[in-house]
Amino acid sequence: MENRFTIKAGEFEGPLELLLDLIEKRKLHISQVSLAQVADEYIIHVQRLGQVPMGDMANFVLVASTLMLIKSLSLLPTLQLTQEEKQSVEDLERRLKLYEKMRELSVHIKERFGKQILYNRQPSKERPIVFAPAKDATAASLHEGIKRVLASLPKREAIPQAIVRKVISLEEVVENLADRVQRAFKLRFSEFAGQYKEERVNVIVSFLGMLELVKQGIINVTQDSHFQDIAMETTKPGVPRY
Amino acid sequence: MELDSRIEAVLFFKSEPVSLKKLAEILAVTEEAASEALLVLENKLAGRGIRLMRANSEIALATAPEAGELVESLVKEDQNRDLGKAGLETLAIVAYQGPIARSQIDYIRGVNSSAIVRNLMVRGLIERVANPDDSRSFLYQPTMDLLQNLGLTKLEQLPEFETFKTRLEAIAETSDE
Amino acid sequence: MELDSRIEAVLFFKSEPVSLKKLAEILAVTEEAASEALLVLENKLAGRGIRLMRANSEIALATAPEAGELVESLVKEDQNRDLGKAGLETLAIVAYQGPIARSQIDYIRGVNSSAIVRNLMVRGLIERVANPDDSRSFLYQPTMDLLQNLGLTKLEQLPEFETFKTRLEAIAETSDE
Repeated sequence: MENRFTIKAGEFEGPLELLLDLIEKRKLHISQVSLAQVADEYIIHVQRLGQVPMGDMANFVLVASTLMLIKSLSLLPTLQLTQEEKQSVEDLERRLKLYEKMRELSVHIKERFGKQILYNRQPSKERPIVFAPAKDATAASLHEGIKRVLASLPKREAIPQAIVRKVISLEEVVENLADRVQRAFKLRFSEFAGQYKEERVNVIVSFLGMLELVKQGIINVTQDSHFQDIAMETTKPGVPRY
Repeated sequence: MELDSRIEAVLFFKSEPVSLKKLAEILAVTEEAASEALLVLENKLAGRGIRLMRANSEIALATAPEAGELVESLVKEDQNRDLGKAGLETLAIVAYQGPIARSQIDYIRGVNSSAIVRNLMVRGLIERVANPDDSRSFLYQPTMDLLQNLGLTKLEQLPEFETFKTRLEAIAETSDE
Repeated sequence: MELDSRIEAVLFFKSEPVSLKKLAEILAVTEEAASEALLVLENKLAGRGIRLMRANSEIALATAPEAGELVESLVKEDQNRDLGKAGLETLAIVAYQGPIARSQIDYIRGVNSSAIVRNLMVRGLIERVANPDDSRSFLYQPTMDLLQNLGLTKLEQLPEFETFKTRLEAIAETSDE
């Protein structure tokens, strides 16, 4: 029997949480500029994550790839983004703001929870227990009941197919992005004149290395999926999209 | 908060008679002060659905005598009510896996079961026994009355008893991790 | 006896949340009449030791928040008050945005929330209801127990409730596309 839900709901830091922490640490507001600034640091964190369930790792990598897009754009503003890429950039920014709001609101819960409790009446020990059988309680209905209980136990959650597909296609996306940045970089190389030239070149070279790391991360994730026996369920509505 | 309101809160929560001495102690006031506040509370409750009852220097809140008929109909209704899906499932867990702790029932069902368990107890379908492993907690088991009512002489006669008992045990164990 | 007093008697006797529909049925009045009488009762209880609570069109009586500390001293078993970061976030999402689908909770938090959602359900702080738009799926909403733990008699008393209810809904919609 699957008892995966016994995994403790520990203090697992998610991708949005990590990203927001990095931005807040630098006392920045959420924007494409600040996202570009923390991209490298985010990826270093993700590389160090170690054992994270496949589904969650996919979420980290998806965010990483969007950050790479944002960073590419900040380095080479002339880089053309596809409609889908533009959308995932906007989506990440919006979600991060939404998450930030909820995190702020959770302070109200924290401040109040358990501080001034409203109590119900205690079960009375005075009330005499009078045996009152229920018409619907029979050996057969209890048998049905226990079957229902066992059937509704949580199953091991399948990783939504859409996420797996997205991660796999990401491999190509990152490769493609690396190509595009490299090409745009060569094209524009002459434009990087002046005293900041060297600095700029260094930034882009290290960025390309970073892209390689993201790619490796993606390959890891997709390989994991080959070893795991993933039950491919139909995608539920509202699956996160980056 | 006024003393009479604080007394009201304590009596409401307690659901059983409390002596004047004990009440004064809880509220950290003299018995005289508590007595006076009780008079205030008594006045405020006049005409309301809840009244202050006193007998042999024990004090309690109770439904107003005028609501007697209403309350009686509630008692009857409670006693004849069907258990429904959630009630049956909870009773089934206790029947197949009892004696079992409430925390394990909650864990198996995936929802908090305190209200349902209380209801099953009041109806005499399940009963609470001391937990041999932990004197501070209780376990729940089906009553003899329930067995008889189901037409069984022992629980093992429930359909597929052994199968489900084993399966539930495996799940309940994981809840202790 | 006035309707509001009769309601008070019923809620006191029941000791658990009763739906408005059920309450009207018990008292043989329309839901509108019951609603009006509830307002009267709510006013009468202002400043008293017990309060009227509402959550998800269920109604109950509970001790006043101001008496929280006093009553707490009478409670024997220890309560687990540690929610953790994930629990706090998820409760905030459900409290300010509920009823909300699990997929939307996941979307806002950026991680799979099934374990923490289950944990909060077992603790009785959130509950699952059928999704009116899709009978195969569920929505999660705060329970009366959660409100009681937050010291509120209704959800609307949460700080910034109105502001964020609407504002965030507009953003959350995007996850439905």
